[in-house]
Amino acid sequence: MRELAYYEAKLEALREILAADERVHFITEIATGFLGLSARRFQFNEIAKSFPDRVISPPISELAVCGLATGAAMAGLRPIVDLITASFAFEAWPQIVNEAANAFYMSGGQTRAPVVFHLLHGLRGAGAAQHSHSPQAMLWNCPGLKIVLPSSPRDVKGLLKAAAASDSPTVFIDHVLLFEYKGLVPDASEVIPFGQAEIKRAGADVTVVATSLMVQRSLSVAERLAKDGIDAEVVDPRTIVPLDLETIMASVEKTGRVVLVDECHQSCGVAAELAARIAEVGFDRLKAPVRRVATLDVPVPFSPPLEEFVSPSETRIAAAIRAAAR
Amino acid sequence: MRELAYYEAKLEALREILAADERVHFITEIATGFLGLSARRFQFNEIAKSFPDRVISPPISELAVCGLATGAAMAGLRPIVDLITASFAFEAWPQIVNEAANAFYMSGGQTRAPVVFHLLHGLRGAGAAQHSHSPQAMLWNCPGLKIVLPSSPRDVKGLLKAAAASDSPTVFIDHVLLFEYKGLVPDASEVIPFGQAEIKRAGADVTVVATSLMVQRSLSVAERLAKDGIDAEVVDPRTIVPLDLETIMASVEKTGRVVLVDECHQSCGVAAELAARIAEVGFDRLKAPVRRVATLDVPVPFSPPLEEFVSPSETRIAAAIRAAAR
Amino acid sequence: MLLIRHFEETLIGLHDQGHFEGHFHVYIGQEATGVPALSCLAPDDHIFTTHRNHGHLLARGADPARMYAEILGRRDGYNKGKGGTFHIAASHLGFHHTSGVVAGIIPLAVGAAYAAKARKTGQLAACLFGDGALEEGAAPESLNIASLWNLPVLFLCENNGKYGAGRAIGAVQSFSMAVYPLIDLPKVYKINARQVDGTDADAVHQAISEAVERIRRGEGPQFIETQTVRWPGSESNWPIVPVPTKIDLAWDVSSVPQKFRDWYASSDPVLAFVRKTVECGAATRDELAEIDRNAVERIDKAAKFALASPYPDPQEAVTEVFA
Amino acid sequence: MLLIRHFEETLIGLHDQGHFEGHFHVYIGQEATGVPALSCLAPDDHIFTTHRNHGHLLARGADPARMYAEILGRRDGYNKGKGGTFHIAASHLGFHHTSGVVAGIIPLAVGAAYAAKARKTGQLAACLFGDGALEEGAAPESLNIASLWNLPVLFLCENNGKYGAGRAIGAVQSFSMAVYPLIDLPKVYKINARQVDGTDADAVHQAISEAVERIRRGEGPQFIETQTVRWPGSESNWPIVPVPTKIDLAWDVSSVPQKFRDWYASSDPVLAFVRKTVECGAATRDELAEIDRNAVERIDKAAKFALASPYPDPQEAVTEVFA
Ligand SMILES: Cc1ncc(C[n+]2csc(CCOP(=O)(O)OP(=O)(O)O)c2C)c(N)n1
Ligand SMILES: Cc1ncc(C[n+]2csc(CCOP(=O)(O)OP(=O)(O)O)c2C)c(N)n1
Ligand SMILES: [Mg+2]
Ligand SMILES: [Mg+2]
Repeated sequence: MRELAYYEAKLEALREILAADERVHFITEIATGFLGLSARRFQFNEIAKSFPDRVISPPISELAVCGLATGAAMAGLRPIVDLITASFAFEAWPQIVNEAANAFYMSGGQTRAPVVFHLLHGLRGAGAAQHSHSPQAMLWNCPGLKIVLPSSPRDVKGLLKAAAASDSPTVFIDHVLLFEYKGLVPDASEVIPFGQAEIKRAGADVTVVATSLMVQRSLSVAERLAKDGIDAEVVDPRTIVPLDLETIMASVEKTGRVVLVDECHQSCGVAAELAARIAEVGFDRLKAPVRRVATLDVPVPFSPPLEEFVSPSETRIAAAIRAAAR
Repeated sequence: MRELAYYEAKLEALREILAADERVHFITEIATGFLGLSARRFQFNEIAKSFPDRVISPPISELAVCGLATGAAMAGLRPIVDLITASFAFEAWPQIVNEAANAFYMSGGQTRAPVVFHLLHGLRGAGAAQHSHSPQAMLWNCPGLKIVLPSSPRDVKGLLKAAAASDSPTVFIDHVLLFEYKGLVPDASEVIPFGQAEIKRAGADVTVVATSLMVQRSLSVAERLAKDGIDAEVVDPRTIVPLDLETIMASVEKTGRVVLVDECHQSCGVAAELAARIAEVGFDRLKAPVRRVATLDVPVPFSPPLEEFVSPSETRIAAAIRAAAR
Repeated sequence: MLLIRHFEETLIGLHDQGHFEGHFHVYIGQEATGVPALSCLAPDDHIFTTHRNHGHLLARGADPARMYAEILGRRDGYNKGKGGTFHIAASHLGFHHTSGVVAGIIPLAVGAAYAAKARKTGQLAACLFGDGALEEGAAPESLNIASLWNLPVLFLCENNGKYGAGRAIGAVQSFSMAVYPLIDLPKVYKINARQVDGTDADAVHQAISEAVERIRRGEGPQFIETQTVRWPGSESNWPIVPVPTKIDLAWDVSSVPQKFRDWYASSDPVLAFVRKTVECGAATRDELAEIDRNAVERIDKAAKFALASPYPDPQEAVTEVFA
Repeated sequence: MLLIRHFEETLIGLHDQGHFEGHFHVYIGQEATGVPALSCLAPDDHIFTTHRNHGHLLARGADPARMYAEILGRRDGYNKGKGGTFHIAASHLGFHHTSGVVAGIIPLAVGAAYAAKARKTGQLAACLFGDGALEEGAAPESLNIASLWNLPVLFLCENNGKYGAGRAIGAVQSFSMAVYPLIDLPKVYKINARQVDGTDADAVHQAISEAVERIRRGEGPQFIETQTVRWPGSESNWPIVPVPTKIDLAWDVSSVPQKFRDWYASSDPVLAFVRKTVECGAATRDELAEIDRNAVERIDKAAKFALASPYPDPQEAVTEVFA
């Protein structure tokens, strides 16, 4: 095990994936690259230089580019497309949700499209309404796509490797504000299978289910609340398609109290689905209503105090956990 | 009051709207028109001929067309765009969810975009995976859009009039399989305000919340079950943004039992959001888990028995109501 | 061509008899494009097509029985009934994915060409679409990338609007496309492009085989527009057969209802080919009649096979979502 | 032009001092396009612009103080802090909606033109975007409709990639756009199009005023591409100021760091305009220095105003979602 920053683990995974399999092509705007607009983005250059034929910059044509990657996947490659800001996935919506997602099913199992779409979702700080989307809920509403939401250095590495190996179209969604988080990463190459939730913090009182950056935020709140005697268990599904409901329900069984933390807009967000499923199977176990902490249902405002107000902030998470524990 | 078929009421509303307000322009593929591929579509021709300057056929360019309508709305018109099959809204996704939805908020309240997007959603029979989408859940995840889901002749007329008068971008979603339903429609012109649910059938045992075609399907099941002594109340929100949660909760208060019927794919569908909200505020009132009947989480298959199997069919609705009533 | 024609005419009958639901599109009138065009491709080339795919699949040798089974939603369909008419896929023939979304396949075909180039397989990708697809932004975006990256892709635009009330009208400016002629669009992206009469099988064959050669030589994307006159049976949204096609119509269209007669007399590519074949002495009328009878018979059998094929088990609906 | 330049340079300082977060884009190097172009429009014309909007707003007479307040997320911002740098809107000046999505505004502008034509107001819609926007499918789709429906829209494509590492490179074939020159794209849609040197204010003025006249005469959409050389301060993703602009630089760039010197010596449109103004005798160096001092002062005051403006009440975040 070594300690790595999230962005380092992510780059390491990409480098290993490109080195291991010639069929992997990585389509990205090389100048901004795999690390979005983060301060670390220049570190991507080295990879771009190592695989000049397989790391390519496309025109600003997300729709055609996602279609191209999907078609290339149908014809034997395993492309990874970096859309950078998740909101730009909307430009490619018809190809992602209506071509890639349907290809295997619609062809009666004839055609595989092992393509990975990489997105940076969420409130990144001053992204305003157009650059702050978290499209994972919309994508979950489209059967046929696997959806990955890593939250730690170890997970981003192991899950990216699993995504690259997946035979189904996979949307790999992470968050620019995760990049500086540090954590232990195994020396040996690890592939983390889809559909295995992880208890990121064990606790007895309240089950907190969170994804992506919200896992880190929930962990930080949980530590604070522990001092006040509230012992929260933080469960990270890591992939929402497939979803490991068993691990979540085992925790709910224990605590009977649930808080869902999700950066999607609240209505029809990831937390809505989790709330519905948990209440469906765990109705008799719940001691209190399932609480959601999500982005308020307004376009994301630019101004920092406004953005903070609408976001699933530590303040709001803490309040929800306290209320659930009561 | 007169008895009209749904399609007649819809056309009547459109005719009145076009006649009343010069700012209304209707953009549609005139050949297939406002009535989709239904057998009734030719009846639209008469309207097209009455307003030749304001009923126009665009190129097959949904993205630009929805943007055009939105921009025209910003500059003083009140356009209605007919996208026909709801799945084609995906082509226009960036304009609908990232321009129109955000315009008023992002401009700090300066810019109104009174545009209506009309879609025919759902399983229309042999639409297969690419033509059977119900994007209302995805759209509900985008703050800034009003979302209308009529289910009866009277509602489609009154709600279309409200949509045309709305100062916010509005997505008007109906279903080709509703067109032949008949019902009473007031002689005088009626505008049905957004945010007012209607109890479509009063009942004491189970609250069924359904939208669009699912209202009709639920009503038919409710009549059947009444003979077995199960008295279901069918609540139709009519608009999901804004949502009249009060009327829904008043029914839940009474019955303590809830079935949600929704043609979206199940995960993160409309039913998921309703389930989460109802359990949030009605936790103590619920005598049984909230049950969802939605389209199964697979791409929609073409073959009729397969399509029936994945759909929120009468069989599945009846089973859910029986289970809830137990 | 005769096989395609009879396939489609019989299909319309199956629809009229209520054997399948929903919207569908037929290839009648475009046979002299698809048949020669697909004959120019190699067995392992990739092919992407649209809602109007039946003729392409048949031209490539697909089994009409399994196609009917698919269109009728039966278990023996190519897609096991999951796809239907818009989405017939036959991977072994290179049809990986057939999309009903206008222009949906254009980026996909460019992607398959990208893969072929990257993997140095020598394959090309053929992308078969209608004139209307050029109105979608996906088309110019894809033309741009295909050109910049010099990809082995054949764009075949079947413009079925010549003189017609269709979309991009072949011989006059259309109401929905400002670019005229259509081939100016690929040209502006520096893609070699040619227009050809889509009812003339020989002309199509020559144009496509030249384009394919260019692609194989590494000269990058090639664009061919074929112009055909829209079959009057497709004026309404659901096709109707004005008259069942018979060899004899090539010389006498008096049995065709007056309002449809023009098309059969002067625009029908199948009848034109029949006339030409006889005129140049390649076959006699009797020989052609024999071929025609065989085609009819094969189609009859195919339809019977499909009608006898059971519907899939409903539970099949929830399988094969993920690979 | 000087006002814009100082606005942007001061803004970069405000960013470096941590007064606002996030990504932003400046108009440095394009001043000789925006200023004359916007001067050709009528007060009630509609204008749609992008992430690179600051210069357009200022050229139209927007208040730099309220612009800064917006960019700093303060209550007195044009959008009350809800929009930020990418989305500054000023409805009373015709800026209804400013989008950070590449090409997002192109259909919107065409729509505003549609409204103007339908309502017979005599207005036009100006659509200001970068060369990169032509790579998005929204652009050709919109060009097509604008042409078919003969709409009163001015497409102004600011190509800031001349000789640069940018996207669609003005003087050579780019890596991301196969159409070259760029104006061939509108032309293929039968839209009248012209290229002009975007660093030459007079040339821009002439081209735009002619285009505007044509539009007002009902001749339909017009397209102008202005070519500028990308300012070296924007090579990285966050702009840096190589040297604060002063009038004297017009004649002596020795204070500019070597690697940036070229641009200031030969590509800076503001300095070129300064030189030209003095050369042709329209103003003396001293007079210009005075104008410059006034601009600096105005910008200073504007920045102070914005810094003093309070943040909005957080509760404001949930207001004005619906009209
Ligand atoms: C994105 C999208 N928009 C609209 C439609 C509806 N539609 C189906 S076929 C068609 C016409 C297509 O014209 P063309 O591409 O010329 O093909 P043709 O049918 O003439 O062969 C349209 C508009 C669709 N399938 N997809
Ligand atoms: C749809 C979309 N894709 C990608 C981006 C990221 N992006 C922001 S600016 C930019 C470059 C735009 O180039 P150009 O249009 O020439 O404008 P310039 O910045 O050169 O003025 C890109 C790719 C975006 N904002 N929107
Ligand atoms: Mg056509
Ligand atoms: Mg540029």
